[in-house]
Amino acid sequence: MDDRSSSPWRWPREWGIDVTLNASITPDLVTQHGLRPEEYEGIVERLGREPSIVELGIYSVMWSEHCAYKHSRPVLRGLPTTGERVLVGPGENAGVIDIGGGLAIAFKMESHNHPSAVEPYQGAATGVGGILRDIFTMGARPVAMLDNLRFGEPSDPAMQHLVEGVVEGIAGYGNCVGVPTVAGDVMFDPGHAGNILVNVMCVGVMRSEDLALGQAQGPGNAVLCFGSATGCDGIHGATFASEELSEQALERRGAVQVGDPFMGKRILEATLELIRRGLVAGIQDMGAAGLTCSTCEMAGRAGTGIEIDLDRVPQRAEGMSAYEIMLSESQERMLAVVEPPKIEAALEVCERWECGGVVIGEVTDTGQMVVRHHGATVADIPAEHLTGAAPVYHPEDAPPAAPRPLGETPRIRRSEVNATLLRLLASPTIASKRWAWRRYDHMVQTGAAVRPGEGDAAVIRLRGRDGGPDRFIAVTSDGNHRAVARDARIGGQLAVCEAARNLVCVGAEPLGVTNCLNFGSPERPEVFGAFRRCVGGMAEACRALGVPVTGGNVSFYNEADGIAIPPTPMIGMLGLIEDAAHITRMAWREVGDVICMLGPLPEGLGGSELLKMTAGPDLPGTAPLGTIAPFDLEGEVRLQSLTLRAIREGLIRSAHDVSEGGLAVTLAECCLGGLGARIDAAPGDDLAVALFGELPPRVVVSVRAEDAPRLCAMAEAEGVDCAEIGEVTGGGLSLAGCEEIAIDALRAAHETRPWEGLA
Amino acid sequence: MGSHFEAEVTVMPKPEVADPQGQAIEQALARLALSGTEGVRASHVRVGKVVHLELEAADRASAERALEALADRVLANPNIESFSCSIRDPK
Amino acid sequence: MGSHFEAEVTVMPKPEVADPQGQAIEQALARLALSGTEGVRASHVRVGKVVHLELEAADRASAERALEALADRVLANPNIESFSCSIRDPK
Amino acid sequence: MKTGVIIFPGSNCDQDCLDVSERVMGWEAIPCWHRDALPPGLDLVILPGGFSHGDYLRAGAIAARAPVMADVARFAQAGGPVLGICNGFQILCEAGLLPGALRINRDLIFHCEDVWLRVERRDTRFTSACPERIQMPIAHREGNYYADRETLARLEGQGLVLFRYEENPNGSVNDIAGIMSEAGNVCGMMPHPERASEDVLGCTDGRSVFESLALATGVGN
Ligand SMILES: Nc1ncnc2c1ncn2[C@@H]1O[C@H](COP(=O)(O)OP(=O)(O)O)[C@@H](O)[C@H]1O
Ligand SMILES: [Mg+2]
Repeated sequence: MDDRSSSPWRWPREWGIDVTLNASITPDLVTQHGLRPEEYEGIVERLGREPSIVELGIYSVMWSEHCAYKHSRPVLRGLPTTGERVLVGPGENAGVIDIGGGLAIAFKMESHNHPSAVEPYQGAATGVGGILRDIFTMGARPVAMLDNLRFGEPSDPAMQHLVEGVVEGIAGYGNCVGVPTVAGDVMFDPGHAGNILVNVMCVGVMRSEDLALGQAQGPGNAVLCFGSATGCDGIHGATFASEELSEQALERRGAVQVGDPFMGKRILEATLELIRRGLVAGIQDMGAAGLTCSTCEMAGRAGTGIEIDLDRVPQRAEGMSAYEIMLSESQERMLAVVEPPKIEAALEVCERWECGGVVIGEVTDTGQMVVRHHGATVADIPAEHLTGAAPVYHPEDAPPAAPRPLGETPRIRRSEVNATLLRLLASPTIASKRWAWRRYDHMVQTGAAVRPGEGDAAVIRLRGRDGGPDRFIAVTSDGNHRAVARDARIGGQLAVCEAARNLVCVGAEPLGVTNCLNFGSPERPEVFGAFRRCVGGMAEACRALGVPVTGGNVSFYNEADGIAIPPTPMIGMLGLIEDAAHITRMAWREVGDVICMLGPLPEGLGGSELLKMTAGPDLPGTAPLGTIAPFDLEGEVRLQSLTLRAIREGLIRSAHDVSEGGLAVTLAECCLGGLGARIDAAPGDDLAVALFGELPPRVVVSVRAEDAPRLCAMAEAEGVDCAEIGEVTGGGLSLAGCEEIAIDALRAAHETRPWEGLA
Repeated sequence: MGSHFEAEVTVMPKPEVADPQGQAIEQALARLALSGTEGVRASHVRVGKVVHLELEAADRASAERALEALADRVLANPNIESFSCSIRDPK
Repeated sequence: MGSHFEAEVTVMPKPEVADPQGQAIEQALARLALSGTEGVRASHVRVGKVVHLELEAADRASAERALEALADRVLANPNIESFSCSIRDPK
Repeated sequence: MKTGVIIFPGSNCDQDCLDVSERVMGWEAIPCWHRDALPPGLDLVILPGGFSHGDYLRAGAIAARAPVMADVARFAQAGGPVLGICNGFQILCEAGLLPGALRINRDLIFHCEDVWLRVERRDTRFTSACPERIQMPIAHREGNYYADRETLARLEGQGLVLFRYEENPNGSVNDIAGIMSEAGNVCGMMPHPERASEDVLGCTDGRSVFESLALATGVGN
């Protein structure tokens, strides 16, 4: 279908393609660069001549899906992006939200799927390095990392190596740099086996006045690069991310990029010092497409030009061509624009942090991006043509495959409830992810007020400055693709709502959204159809909840053997907790407290983990089994505002939302703190649906017995269902007349690691 | 009963792959003023690992084959590392 | 102007110090049924480091002295590790 | 009380130690750059956790040879108290200010979790305010303490082991989590007292280490 996969291009030098200046541009070479003939014609027309090989390389990465959002831009325009607190919306390196008191939060999510599939440790590590740079580039000090991982089933022999490598890579980089990895999720599904997902999110804090932008302001200013030397690694990474994972794609990649967290830490400190001391007029990291992307984007955003001399760029390999230097994705490099009188001070900062620092060019007023090498001009392109004029496509759109109706729903007898719960608790997607997060330093920076496993979102303490009080933010990232696979629009709504609900459950008000949309090839109508519907659903939910989207990332071409992954939007969200007293965790607090379920009665089992356990997982390339119930978005908004209000009024002692595994799993997780629960009433009359149905979303809270009537009254006034379902006890968990399960038994099941019990 | 071979595998980062560890050590060495190193400059530092092991095998050929397999599939990461094997005859 | 020597330092855990990496590899090897390793048993696995570097020195003697100093005082920790140095003549 | 917190490239608990010193303990806290001389008049030197020089080569190996460490050694020789936490402990061992070495954890993976410690001596300047058992987080991959037989016998014989894990997380000999020098003024520990010094972080046991130091110095605030 896709001509790029049938006639792949190869990493030019390795595959004998001439990347010197006298190379002639053949139609094959154009195709090998992932450019369509009509795109190439546009380039020739605009330049008024044939491009040089360097220019062709530059166009190919700048117009790759990864950099140019060719297929997604029109759809993403539907997302709400403005709000009172939005200081920086989409388009910059990260979104920025004002949290008052002179502070702002930068946050952003990114994918590193394909590199992690090839080399899990380094792929994940460099993903962390990249998202960290996006945050500190804005002038914000990273205070939290989150990771969302999707793998194939643990029984798949290839998976253990991938999981191990990815988790170790995230730990290796994040721990060393000293940014706590505080939340995330891990799910296992055959649909992701051939194309695993590694999404990472970073959150940083800054004084609002330190906000730095990636703009090449002021003609005559110097262009400074610092950090690691440039080598022949990761050439064409952006293009690599923009096509399907195939043998050929793997072969033609340049050398694997290796992360250097020690350099990452040094450029972090140097960058923040440069910004704090007002030494830079603009700054940007070199991420995807390296020097090319950072120079073009900075010039493009400022409407200026930029001229650089590649002979001055520190190089790790000997005899690199201009093409290779421009397209290298060597890690840990930064580009800054500095006014001439400040150059010396800026270079001193770089020296102090031992991260190089050389002036490689200057900002011009020509609007051209000019590259020189060995005295010759090897590229001379209008910067705006690269950034603003990338082609936009409106792919064909078909409705995604409808789920197969379930027929008869599985029934669960009372005598089977406990065993079912324990099996679910031990299933890889639901079981504790301690095996991952205990390898992440989640406490460095002494900010982890709510740690992994303690609440629905992580709560980060921001130290009070100048004698002021501490501030608290909450962060979460989530995405249940099983719902999206069944109904892309509702799935998109649910994903946004779940993230917001997680924030609300720890006592935070949601302020802003970032996201990473992982899909197959947009050139497949049903994939694009799911993408468009999913983003539409996300936009509806964001509007209903009043949270703007400040940034994100689209990762297309997540496919293996010609089959797309299930549509997997990951939603990252930032919330603010005004008062430390509002911080709420999931564990029960005191014997005798009343347990209430807020929200509607459960409906159906489509998409549930119970169904996955009994009927098997969704299989790649087949329509999923079981529909999901319609979703009342307005009702969800009321549920969340009620929950937050009740927390703020001091009514709520613990809160946890119902997600994977349904009510029974939620209740069990609330018991892991050490207190038990006796649940008298299972809502509804079908035990399976009542205890293990996951939708519609609900929240389980506990309140003092004397407060229960007040909560119910509040709920009634807001039009939210509130049911008293039981009571906190000093024993184990007993569900609707079933035998009590000891907390140790719940814990043992929940602490099952993905490979336990497998040969 | 087979014989007993001493084997060694050296694993180094491939030349085209960055070696952050080697680079950091090189920078540190340049700054250190160690007595005994005056006037000597170190460069091109690369750090790898070396694995010593003993193999019990029927003969040298099968020991060599096994060592190669171990190095290739367990001890080195072919994405970023290359390796060399050596084996000593039984004493 | 001095000459240019290629040098190598191998650092190994001392025999009396436990080597968790070596142990892990040994266990992994015993568990894995790698094709090509049938009938071969690996034991006494120890993992060390190898540092390759180039030295610019007036002569071989001063290069050797410097290498020894680097290895003894920086590259190896005498509490737990022993090392050996080797140096090649300039080409 | 005036504390110097040494900052190496790659230190990442430096701000945490400065913050605990200043905001929690009310001390004067001074960041000290690894290439500079130690400022005069310090009552305490803290070597913070992190990954100095990326922990490349060996944890703490390169930092131990930084210019500031010569000053730290002189400060210690003169009887000044030095506290090395996590990477700081590794640096002290590499610098020869404490005996032994920290190897990679026996399971080869990083552990970030709370541990319970037995405080073996409560008559030292690092522990006089500590209760018998304290809880603190660890966060390391190279915390597996090793000393040869004679050294270990000396440490135990002279009562230089200050903290012991109740459940050994990393393979350390004799469950050792923290030790002090013979002279009693240099202490290295893998657990992080600065991460357990505020109510908002869920545990304040670590504060007792800093309180002990304040008592011993007698400088009060
Ligand atoms: N990959 C991960 N990295 C860090 N924390 C994680 C990761 N996976 C899960 N967690 C943490 O484990 C806890 C439980 O996760 P999850 O089962 O997804 O809970 P929930 O359904 O409430 O979102 C949360 O605190 C979550 O942030
Ligand atoms: Mg979740």
